[in-house]
This record gives sequence, structure tokens and C-alpha cells, in this order.
Amino acid sequence: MIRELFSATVIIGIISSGIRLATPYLYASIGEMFGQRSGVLNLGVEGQMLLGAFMAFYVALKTGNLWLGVLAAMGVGALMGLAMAFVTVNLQATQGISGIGFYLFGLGMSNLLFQKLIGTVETVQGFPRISLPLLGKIPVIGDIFFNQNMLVYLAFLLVPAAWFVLHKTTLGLKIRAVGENPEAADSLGVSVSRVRYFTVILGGVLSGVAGASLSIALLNVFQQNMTAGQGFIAVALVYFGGWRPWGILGGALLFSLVNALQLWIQVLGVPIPSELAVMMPYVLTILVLTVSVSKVRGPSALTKVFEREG
Amino acid sequence: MKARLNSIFEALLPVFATVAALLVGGIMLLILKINPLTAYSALIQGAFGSWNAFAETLVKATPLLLVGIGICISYRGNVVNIGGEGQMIMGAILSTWIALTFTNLPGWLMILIGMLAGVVGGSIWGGIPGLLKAYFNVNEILSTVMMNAIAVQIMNYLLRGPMIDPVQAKASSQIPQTARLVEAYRLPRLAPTRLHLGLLIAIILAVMVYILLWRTTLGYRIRAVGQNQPASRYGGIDVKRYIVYALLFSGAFAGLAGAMQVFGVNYRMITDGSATGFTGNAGFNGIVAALFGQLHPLLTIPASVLFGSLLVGANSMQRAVQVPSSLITALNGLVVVFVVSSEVLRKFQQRRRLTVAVDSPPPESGQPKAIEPDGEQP
Amino acid sequence: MTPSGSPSAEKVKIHTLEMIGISKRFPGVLANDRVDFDVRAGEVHALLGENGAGKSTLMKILYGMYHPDAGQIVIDGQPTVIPSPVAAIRKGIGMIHQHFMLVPTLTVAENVALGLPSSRGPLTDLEQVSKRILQLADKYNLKIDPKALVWQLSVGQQQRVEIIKALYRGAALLLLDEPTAVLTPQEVDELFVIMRQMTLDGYGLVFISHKLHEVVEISQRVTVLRNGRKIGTRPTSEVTKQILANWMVGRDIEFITSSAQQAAGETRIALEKVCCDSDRGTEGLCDVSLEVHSGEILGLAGVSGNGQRELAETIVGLRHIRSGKVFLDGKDVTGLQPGVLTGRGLSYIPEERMKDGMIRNFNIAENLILREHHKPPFSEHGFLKMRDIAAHTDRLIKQYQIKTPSQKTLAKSLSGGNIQKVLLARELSRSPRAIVAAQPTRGLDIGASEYVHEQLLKQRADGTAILLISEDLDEILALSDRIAVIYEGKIMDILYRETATREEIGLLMAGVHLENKPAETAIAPEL
Amino acid sequence: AQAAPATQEATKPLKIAIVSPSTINDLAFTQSIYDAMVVLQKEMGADKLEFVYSENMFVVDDAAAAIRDYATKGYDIVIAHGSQYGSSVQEIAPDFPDTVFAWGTTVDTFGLPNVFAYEAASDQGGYVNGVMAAMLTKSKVIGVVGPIETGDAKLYVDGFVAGVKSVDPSIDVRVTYIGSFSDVALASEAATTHISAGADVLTGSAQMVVGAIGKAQEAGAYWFGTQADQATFSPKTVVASQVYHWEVILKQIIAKRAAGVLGGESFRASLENGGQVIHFNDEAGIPAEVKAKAEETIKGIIDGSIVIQLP
Ligand SMILES: Nc1ncnc2c1ncn2[C@@H]1O[C@H](COP(=O)(O)OP(=O)(O)OP(=O)(O)O)[C@@H](O)[C@H]1O
Ligand SMILES: Nc1ncnc2c1ncn2[C@@H]1O[C@H](COP(=O)(O)OP(=O)(O)OP(=O)(O)O)[C@@H](O)[C@H]1O
Ligand SMILES: [Mg+2]
Ligand SMILES: [Mg+2]
Repeated sequence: MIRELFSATVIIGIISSGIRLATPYLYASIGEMFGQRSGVLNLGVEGQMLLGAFMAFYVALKTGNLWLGVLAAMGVGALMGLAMAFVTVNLQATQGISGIGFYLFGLGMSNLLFQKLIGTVETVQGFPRISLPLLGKIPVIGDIFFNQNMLVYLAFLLVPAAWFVLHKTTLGLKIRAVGENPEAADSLGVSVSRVRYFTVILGGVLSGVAGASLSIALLNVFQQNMTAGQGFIAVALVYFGGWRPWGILGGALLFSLVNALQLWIQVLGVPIPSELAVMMPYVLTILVLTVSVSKVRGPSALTKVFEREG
Repeated sequence: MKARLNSIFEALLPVFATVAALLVGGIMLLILKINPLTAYSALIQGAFGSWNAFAETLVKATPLLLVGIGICISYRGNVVNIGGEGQMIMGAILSTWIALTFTNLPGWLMILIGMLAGVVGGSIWGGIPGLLKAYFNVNEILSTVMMNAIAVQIMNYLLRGPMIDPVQAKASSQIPQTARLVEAYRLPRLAPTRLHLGLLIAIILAVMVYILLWRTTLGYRIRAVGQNQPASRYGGIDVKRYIVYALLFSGAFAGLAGAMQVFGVNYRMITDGSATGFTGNAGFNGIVAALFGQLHPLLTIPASVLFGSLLVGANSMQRAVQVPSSLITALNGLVVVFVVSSEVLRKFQQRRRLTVAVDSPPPESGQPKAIEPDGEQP
Repeated sequence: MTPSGSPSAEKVKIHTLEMIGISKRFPGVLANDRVDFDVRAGEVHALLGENGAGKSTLMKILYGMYHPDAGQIVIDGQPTVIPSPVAAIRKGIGMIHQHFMLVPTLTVAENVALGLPSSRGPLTDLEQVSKRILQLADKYNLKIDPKALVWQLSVGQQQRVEIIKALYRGAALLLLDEPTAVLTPQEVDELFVIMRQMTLDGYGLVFISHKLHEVVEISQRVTVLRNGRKIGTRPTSEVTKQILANWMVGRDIEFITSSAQQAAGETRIALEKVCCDSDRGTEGLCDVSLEVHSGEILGLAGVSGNGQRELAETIVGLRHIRSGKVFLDGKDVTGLQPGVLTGRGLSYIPEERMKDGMIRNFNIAENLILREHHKPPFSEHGFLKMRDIAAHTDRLIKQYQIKTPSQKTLAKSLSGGNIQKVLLARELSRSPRAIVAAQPTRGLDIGASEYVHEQLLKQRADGTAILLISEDLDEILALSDRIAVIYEGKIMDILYRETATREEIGLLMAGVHLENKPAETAIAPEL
Repeated sequence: AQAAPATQEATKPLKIAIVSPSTINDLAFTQSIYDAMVVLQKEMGADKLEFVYSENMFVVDDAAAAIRDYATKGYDIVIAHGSQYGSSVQEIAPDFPDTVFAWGTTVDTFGLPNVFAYEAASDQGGYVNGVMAAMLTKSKVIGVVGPIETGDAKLYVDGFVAGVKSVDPSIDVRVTYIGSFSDVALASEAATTHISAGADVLTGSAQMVVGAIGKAQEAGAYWFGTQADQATFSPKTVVASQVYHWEVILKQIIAKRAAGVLGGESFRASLENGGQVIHFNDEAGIPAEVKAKAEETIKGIIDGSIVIQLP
């Protein structure tokens, strides 16, 4: 039974499950990373994901157009981000707490709309799996990596993209500066609030897509509170990844692969309590970070309100 | 000019915000074809309408207060503890286990032991992230989020397995709950309401936390480490240790809150598979309550009552006007956001007061008259 | 939202800039009170005043960081408003802040490029920026590596980055707020060379400093502020240091130097072949051995970043020692915690007050007990004894003439001078057996500096052993009995004050022994 | 004895309040009781029966407050539709002797005169589903996706396994519990895992399985539903669902009350009393013999010739 765990089927299964499970985390965590890199901690990701998931589902259901659904998710995410930015940048609200507020709002609102606009659980025809030309044909590998749906591919492309923006563009330079020393950035005419507005809204947009990836790409249903805490995991993964896109990729994959593994452990009937299996990814994430040697420190201005004196 | 406009606008923002909060809530109600006035009066009724209603509010406020004062400590130590849920659970598990194991101790003694067990359980679950942060540089937001999930699974396992109610173990329904605590072990209640001794304990503790933070060397050190680690080290403070304490104490109070939910409210542990079923989100709401109280232990007392009344009132409003519960959740979210935002108002008020306080002093007399600005460049 | 300040500098020209009747009020203070001030192209205009006199405020107003409550700014006859730093940059005004405005985690080039439009549109053009930086660098011979991370640079180098930032943005008028406060004599000279070159190129410069000899040396005109009011403006040629000092503090200042030393007592601090790492992981100290005796001041001279910080921290127990031993009163205290050493009578005045010595958001009383909060009389059985603390605070506020509204005032809203007084009060009031004082007068006005010097000499008279770490050679020469010179983590030599010459010390600071004297030698300005 | 209540009925409508976890549209536990009330109201007429509900009462002491509040407000029957509400009912009921409290799903009335208990014989439906599943599987591997390993869900799963084994003990039934009632994503991955492990028939309990059903559909595997008719959700995939018809139980409770009995008894929604019904979904194209076998099994369970052995 333990040996079964190392059979080809299982390993392939684990990896492809892991990739799917990682998808929403990638969107949400990368989004959160941009916010934190500019100094804003947003604990409201979960709420943004739920609203994104609903909007995407609703629009896709009514129009039958999936991309419109994604757009809607981005839209609602952007609105949530805008509100968050306004509250944290202009109103200087304590970031952690306001995030919790937005979480509750999104949690309630998504289900309220669900009840009023749809009523009961339905399903949509979500993004189809696309087997990439050539790549998809590669025996084992192809099936795992190159036979997923569009939003999965995009999620993984997002990682290098995020790295590029952060390190190769003037915008990225501003973001890093604002998160490290807003006074300095400000004294050079970089508008701290604009940058933070941008990153927080971007974070919302990506969280929205994260939700969409669940409701119209991976699961093709909407169910109240369907994210079940993934938004908070996403925030945690930003810390795990040390505020770096590649680190976040690593964290998301680790967490998701272990989660897939624990499912197989149960399926193969390894004699341990199901709860023990279920908690494996959480425990391992902490352990890995505990033993890992690289100890990066976060953006100096994280959660700090910026205001010009005088 | 533009700057002045900005500042006026900014100064008024919280006012707009608060108004908007009510409006938005009202609008949502109207959309649902519900008269906001009926709804809101039901809310107030439900929270303060009767002695019993108010008691319910206080019952709700008790765990918020306990978690809240814990948050005050961790905040002063500059650590973010969002592990309240898990810490409550672990505190409750430990205290319940002891209470169910030793069933014939004198009540007061077991209540004492039980509360301590809660403290210990919570401290462990808060202390671990503390150690990880201090000695392994593992961010506490990450670890506490994960530890919450772990605690839930531990609870689910124990409540369906080793700790399950013997009755349920036999029954087909297999409800994941422990046996009930014997009568003697229950926190005294103010019959006929559910208001229990816990509130009093919590209030006393709030005062003690105030003293701890501002009247003891321990509190001084926690605050110093929270403010400036290099300076604290130079001040002879073992910085790492006090980082651990900040999270550990914070966890201790959450754990106590968990124990009280068992000894004072439910008399047993029950799980619905998630943390919420047992904690009622107090682990998170306590953070909010603490912030309503400006992260000051004493102000957190009224703040908890306020937030508690909101939660209780909202539920009865849901019953009264039959709005979907999800609207209530959304409303709570809005309230949190608006309250947090309105903080800015106070800041500006303080500015104002200080600035108008000083007036241009009369010209200095001892000024060297000899010198006047020169025109020419040398 | 990026300024149009383009790499092709010196387009903007400012012939005259006038500030007329500027007033600025902060909570609790009138920082500027109807101040008139003007600068012209090609001149260095010095701005003098005690801590909290309003110098930085006036400059921050000019740079658009603060908005004046009253008054007007006129550039070349044109009344203008400067709503923000961007606007200031556009108008050709650049500022070197008293507290540097750099992003430590970014490279030099990135810091310079920050906020500027890029030739590659949305993409950064760091290669070009680096080229341009190097051009500017050798025009004013500032040695700088565009690829270096700022946090790895010495204070002096960081200041050059600030200057380049301003030049790069085509500033025509440069505001330098206490630029020399953190520089060594050599670095000050280099800065002055640059400044002179710039005035020749038609820049207008405002120079803030607490060091009168610098003002006299570099400026053409000087303006003095006191309590936010302008006392006057004069051609520098028409004033003396005494006059300026008098205008600043409203009384005469005598520039003290230490009396000859009485017989040095027993050894209090001793280092034996100490080696440790620096913050950057490189070797901070190697084989450092020295002794400080009761009743003597040992001055430690050196260019900043040559191991002074490391030396201080190894003695007070804040830094891990790789090898060697530290003795306090003859007892081996290697590796003991700072708290323990405090208990043994070691006092420390850290270089970076706000970062290492004080807690910004703690009030004065709380800061005063930082080192002994756990001991009687301040606490008993774990409880703070508020009454005794209050009494103690009152006493020290009086004794050390700390200017503050109340003992509940937060440290962050005290002026540098007063912050330093609080620190001294805490460290000296326990009649220590030994003191490590790092840059004790950095950024302080002469009044405050004079005061600090008096205190140190008083301690010496009481038989305390004092290690005085300073990059201000004047201070070293004024106070020390013996002078140790540190270079790249090694003690070059230890000289007696009577026999030591500036030149000799300057050379040692540059890492040269007298016997092999090189062509160009760094020489500090003469008093 | 009948006259008095009868006139009551005539004068003022019967007022029922429901307190339950999750939401009325969860396509599972809570929806089942809500739908029952709707049916009942249709039958009796809105003028005869009013009902209100408090959903999302995950928090046990919120639920307690709700229960007490409804009792105070004079509702005739307060339904605590959640096994976790037991303690609350036990505590509150004595304070309102004239109010009927119904607590599900369990058997325990705490010996109180005004508390009815009701539960569902989920094991029966599970058993029948299991029998069909056993006959449909070709791979001899069947996957089960559960929330947490206890309560109604476990009862159903145990019944299901028993049913499968009764047909062919060699069939490998693999059970996963994902540790949550809401994590749709994990549930669906669990289903995918079962499928890649060879399962061609799946079942699962609680609201988060909606994701799993979708995966079964994609893989062309069969699905067996429980708690509500999930065929509406995926017609081609859901072979049959065991559905609760609580109205049957509620009618009995109402009748008892009318007869002046306010509690002390416990009811069981079973195949026998129609409180539990297997909804076959012909769209999924069930082979005739399978359906026949299922109906036969139902009979067997009803007449007691089949006794379900739970672990
Ligand atoms: N941002 C601020 N908020 C409140 N008060 C301020 C602020 N900046 C300056 N002040 C006050 O204004 C007065 C003048 O400050 P300023 O910085 O101009 O002094 P300074 O001349 O630069 O002193 P120093 O030589 O120490 O730098 C001080 O009393 C200070 O307390
Ligand atoms: N946020 C603030 N609130 C109150 N006072 C302030 C604030 N920021 C600066 N100040 C005051 O402005 C004056 C000048 O401060 P600045 O930052 O120019 O240097 P400093 O405090 O004088 O320290 P130093 O002169 O040693 O560098 C000081 O009195 C300082 O306390
Ligand atoms: Mg200044
Ligand atoms: Mg200064």
C-alpha cells in the first residue's frame, strides 16, 4: 500500500492534482505579493476570491461567455481592491483589520447574490482542457503539464510575468521603493498613494481571477464559502515565498502537492486518521519554512501608514 | 489650495464613511424589500431590548473581550496574532478533557483547573508560532493561519474519536461532541439568563492586562521589543524571549476564552467540522473588538460589548425580518471597515487641537538690533 | 506621475530665489516665524541655528515637503507655489536631507532612476542611468559604483548618491541640510571641493551646519535663525565665529578644550586581539587591542565605516566576537549580555541615537529607565514604581536642562539636541565606571555640543574611563588624552594628544604610516 | 380531545420556526428541511401554516439564542435542525413547556415532555445506493467523498459500504474525508483522485460534493447522491439520490401536537415511512435489472428481511 504511493499513476495523479490545486493560490498570492511589496497587507483576499468566483460564475451562466466571466471577476476584484486601497491609503485604516472587514463583506455578499440571483447550486460549462500542440503529446509529462485549462496555464505564466514587472520595469522599481522607504520615494515625486492604489487593485483583480479559476475553470460550480479559507492560505504563501514570485510558486506547489498526496494516502487506505492526512499540508508548510535557511525580511514599510508631515 | 481642499475632504471622509455605512446597509435592505427602520430597530431590540437580550450580548462579548485583550498584548509586542481560533480550540480541548477525566473534584477547584488548562492550551498554540518567529524567523501570520487549520483537524479527530460522548459512540447519529460537563463544573450563571461568571473574570483580566502592559517590567519589555528591537537589546532585554511572550500571552487569553465557552456556555465541545461552529469566529472578531477599543485593554471592554451587541442584534434582526444570514455577514463586514476607517477622524481632531493650542509668541526682546538683512552680494 | 527632470541637466536656471515672510506652525511649535531668506546663483548661503531653530523646516518648505502657513516664494521675480517635491524638482530645486532619503535595498542606479521617466518607456533603463551617473561622478570626482546596493555603502558614499540624485535631476539650486554632520574631515574636504565646483558652474547652494568653521570656510553669506525667527543675514566675510555663536544662542560660547590629564588610573576597559564581523559580513575588526584607563579619555579617530561601530558594539556586548577577549575592570566579560555589562557600570552612547539608543514612541520617562527598568529603584517584584520613575525623570530633566513640554513627551518629537541630552542623562546619571561614547555630538548645535563636552570632562574628572569615538577631529583633539586611529578594522597607532599633529592623524586615518608618506595627503581644515 | 386543537387550527395558523446550519440552498442538509416546509405549506395552505427560518447557524450559541428567541416569540414548533444543537434544546425546552421542540438528527429527547427527536436512516438509503453502485461498477473500485468522519455523513457512508459488500465483497470501496463541509475544490480533487485510482462509481455526502459530481461527469463515472436530489445538478451522471422527505416526519409531529402530545418521542425518516425516498434518475440510463434489484432491496429493508450491518 505504501509502495503503491510510488507507482506512476499515483505520482502523475499527485502532480496534476497539485497543479490544479495550486492555480488559485498562484493568482491570489501573486496579487497579494504586489500589495505587500508596496507596503499594504490585505487580509481580505478570501472575500475578493469569493466575489470573483460568484461574478465569474454568474456571468458565465447567463451569457455563456467564459471570458466575460473572467472579466466580471476581475471587475469585482478591482472594485474590492479600490475600496481596500481607499480605506488603507486615504483613511489610513489599520490594514489587518480592514482586511478582515472586506473578508466578511465578500463572504456575505457573494452568498447573498448567489441566493438572490441564482438560488440553488448549478453548473456551467467551464474552460475546457487544452492539450497544447506537440507539448501535449509528450508521453507522461504532456498529460500532466500541457493538458490543463487556460486559466491554469495563465496562472503559471503569471509567475515570470510578475518577476519581470517587479524587477525590469519602472513601475516595479516604484513598487519596491514605496514598500521599502515611502518617504524617499515620495521625495522623488513617486506618488506613494498611486502606487499603492495600483498594487492593491491589481491584487483584487488577481484574487478575482483566482475565484474565477475555481468557479468556471476547475470546479464549474458556485457554492457558498466555496473557497474555504484558501484566501488566507494565499496570504500565508506570500510570506512563505519571501515576497518573491518564484518563492510563491514553490510554496503554492508544496502546499498543493502535499494536499494531493494526502488524498492519495486516504484513497490507498493508508491506516491513519483522515484528520491526520488532512492536516499534512499545513504542518509541512510550517516545517519546511522552519528548517529552510534563507531568511528574507519583508518590505520595511509593510502595514505602515504613509503620510507626509506638515 | 489643492492641498487645503484635500485636507478638508480627508477630514470629512470618516463622516461620509459612517453615513455611507448606514446607507449601504439600508440600501441593501431596501433592495431586499425590507424596511430598514424595522430591521434596525429589531437589531437594537435584539441586542438591548430586554434584560435577557442584553445578557446574550454580554455572553457574546465575553470571548471577544478575552481574545481582544490578548490581541492588545501581541499588538504592543508588534506581532500579528490571527491564530485566535486555533488557540481557543486548543484551550477548550485541554480544559474539557481534564473536566471529563476528573469528574468528582469540588466544582470551584475544577473550574479553576479548567480555566488554567484553557490558558495552558492556548499558550501552547500561541507559543509555538512565537518560538518559530523568534528563533526560526517564521512569519507569525503564516504560522497562525496554518495552526488554526491544524487545531480544527485535531478537534474533529478527538471529538469523533477518543473524546466522543459515550452516548453518541453507541448511537447511530455519531454526533461529534464530547459528553456534557457535570453540573458542578459549570460557571455560575445569572439565572434565568445565560450570562456567566466569565464576563466578570474577563473584565478583571482586562484591568490586569492594563497593569501588566504599563505597570510591570514584563509589559515594559514587551512594549519596548515591539517598538524598537536594537534599542531593547541595548537595554538588556532578551528580545527573542519577549517576542515569544507576546504571542504566548495572546494565545493564553484566547485559550481561556475557549475554555469559558465550554464551562460557561455550551458545557461540552461540539464540532461542525470547522472552527466557526465552536468559536463563533471569536478568534477573529476579538481582533476587531480590540481595534474598536484602540488596542487598549480597558477600552476593549466597551468595544467588545458594542461588537457583541452588533452580532447578537444582527442575528435577531435576521429572525425578525427574515433577511438572508449572508446579508448580516456582509453588514458586519461593512461595519468593521467603516469603524476602522473612522480612526482617521480622531487623528485629525488631535492634530487640530495641538495646532490651535500654540499662538504666535510676541517678538523676542533680546534680539540683536545691530543686524539688518543686507542687499548687496559681497 | 513622474517629474520631467531629465538626465540632460542644467537646463533650468535660477538666478535668485527669495522666501518672503515664511511662517510654519507645527503642533506645539512655531517652527518658522515670518522668515525672509534668499539664495543666488553661484553662491553658498549658510543657514545657522540651534537644534529646533527651524532650519530644516524652512528648507523642507522650499522643497515642497511642507506647506507654509504664510509667506511667499519668488523665483527670478516670479511668485511661485511649490506644492510638492516633484514641483520643486521641476523648478530646479534639489535637496540633500539631513536624514538621507535613500532606499537601502535598491542599487545606486535604481535610487537615482527612481521616479524618472525611462528612455525605454515602461522598462527601466539602468544601463543608461549608470553611464550618466559615472559621467556626473567624474565631473565632480565622486567615486561611486552605480551597481552597488545602497545599504552596503558608507554614510559618506550614501551622501554622494544623494548629491548625484539631485544633479541628475538637473537641480540648479541645492539645499544641503547638515551634509557634514556625518562626514569625516577628508569627506568634508571632498564635499567642499564639489560645492565650490558647483558654484562655479552657476549652482546656488544652501548649506546648513552646526560647525561654524565650516560655515566660515565655504559660505559667502550666512543667515542665522533662532526659535524660528530670522536674526539676520550677513556676508560671511563680515562676521566671526564668536558673533555667529552669539546670534545663535543669544550668549557667548567659549570653545572648551580639556585641561591636561591627571595621572591615569587603573585599566577599566581592555580589548585583547579582538576580531569580529561587520554588518556586511566582511571583517569588521581584526586583532584590535587597546586599554582605557580610569580618568582618561581615549579618542578613537577614523574615517567612518572603518570599524568604529563594531568596536563600540563588541565592548558593550551587542556584537558577537569571533576571537579575542574583552575585559571590564580586569574581569573577562567576553560574550556577556549588554544588560549584565550595564550592571557592571558600563555606559554606552550609541552612534545612531534614534535607532539604537532611544525608543521613538516611548516617552522621556520610559526612555530614561531603558537600561535599568528591571532594577530598584525603578521596579520591585516585577512592578514598575511609577512615583520613583517620575521623580527620577523630573530630577534629570532639570539637571540636564532637557527642553520638553512634559516627561510624558514622546522621544520622537524632541529635537536632536534634546534627544541627546536624554541619552546622556540616562547614561551618565548612574556614575558609570566606563563610558563608550560614539559620535556624541553629531548633529548637535554648538550649545548642545559644548554641554556634552562639559559632561564628558566632568566624568573624566570623576575618574571614569571614556572611549570617545568621533569622526570630528576637532572634537577628538579637544577632549582626548590619547588618540587611537582605526583603519580597516585595525588600530594603526595610539598617540598622545600633546605630541599628535592633525597631519599625522589624517595620514593614519588614510591608512598610511608616517615613514611611508604618499604624495597626496588628506588634511583636515584648520581652525 | 380533537375539538379543541381543531378550533385552534381554524382560528390561527400554525407557526413553525427552523434553526439550521448552512444555507437553505445548499443542495443538502438544510435545503432538505426547507423544501419539506415548502411542500407542507403547499399542502396545508399558507393561511394554515406559517414558517420562518434561521439559516447559517453554524455557531452553536447563536443557534441557542435563535431557538430561545423563537420560543419566546410564541412559535408553536421550533425545529432545531442540526445535531450540534442538542445541548441548547435540552436547556431551553424546559423553560417553554407549551412549545414543541423538534431536534434532528438524533434519537435523544432527553426524556423531556416537549422535545421530539428525529433522524434519518441514512444508512438505508446508503445501502440501496451501495447495492446499485456494486452492480454498476466495472472496475470493481468505488470512491466515496465525505466531509468529516462522523454524524449523518458517516452513517450514510457506512450504509453504502455495507450495500456494496452485500453484492460483491471483493469490490474495493475507497473512502476519503476532506475534513471540511465547504472546501469544494478539495472535494473535487478527491473525486478526481478516486477516478485516477480506478473508481468508475462515486458517491459522497454534504454540500461540498457539488465539485465532485462535476468531476464524475467529466470522467463519465456514475454518481450516487444523498440528502437532496442531485440529478437536477448533473442529469447524465447522478444515477439515484436518497432524498429526505422530512414533511412526513413533520406531519406526524404536527398531528401529535394536535393530539396534545408535545414530545417525548423520536421519529426516524426511513424508506418504510417514506421519510426517505430513493429518487431514480432515468436520464442517467439505469439498467433495468439494477433498478429492479434496488427496488427489491428497498422492499427487503422495509419488511426487515435485509438487516444492515454497520461496522
Ligand atoms: N514634522 C514635524 N512635526 C512637528 N513638529 C516639527 C516637525 N518638524 C519640525 N518640527 C518642530 O519645528 C521646530 C523646528 O524644527 P527643524 O527641523 O526646522 O529644526 P532644525 O533647525 O532643523 O533643528 P536641527 O538642527 O536639530 O535639525 C522644532 O521645534 C521641531 O520640534
Ligand atoms: N514627526 C515629528 N513630530 C514632532 N517633531 C518632529 C517630527 N519630526 C521631526 N521633528 C523635530 O524636528 C526637529 C528637527 O528634526 P530633524 O529630523 O531635522 O533632525 P533632529 O531631530 O534635529 O535630529 P538631528 O539634528 O540630530 O539630526 C527636531 O526637533 C525633531 O524632533
Ligand atoms: Mg534639521
Ligand atoms: Mg538636526
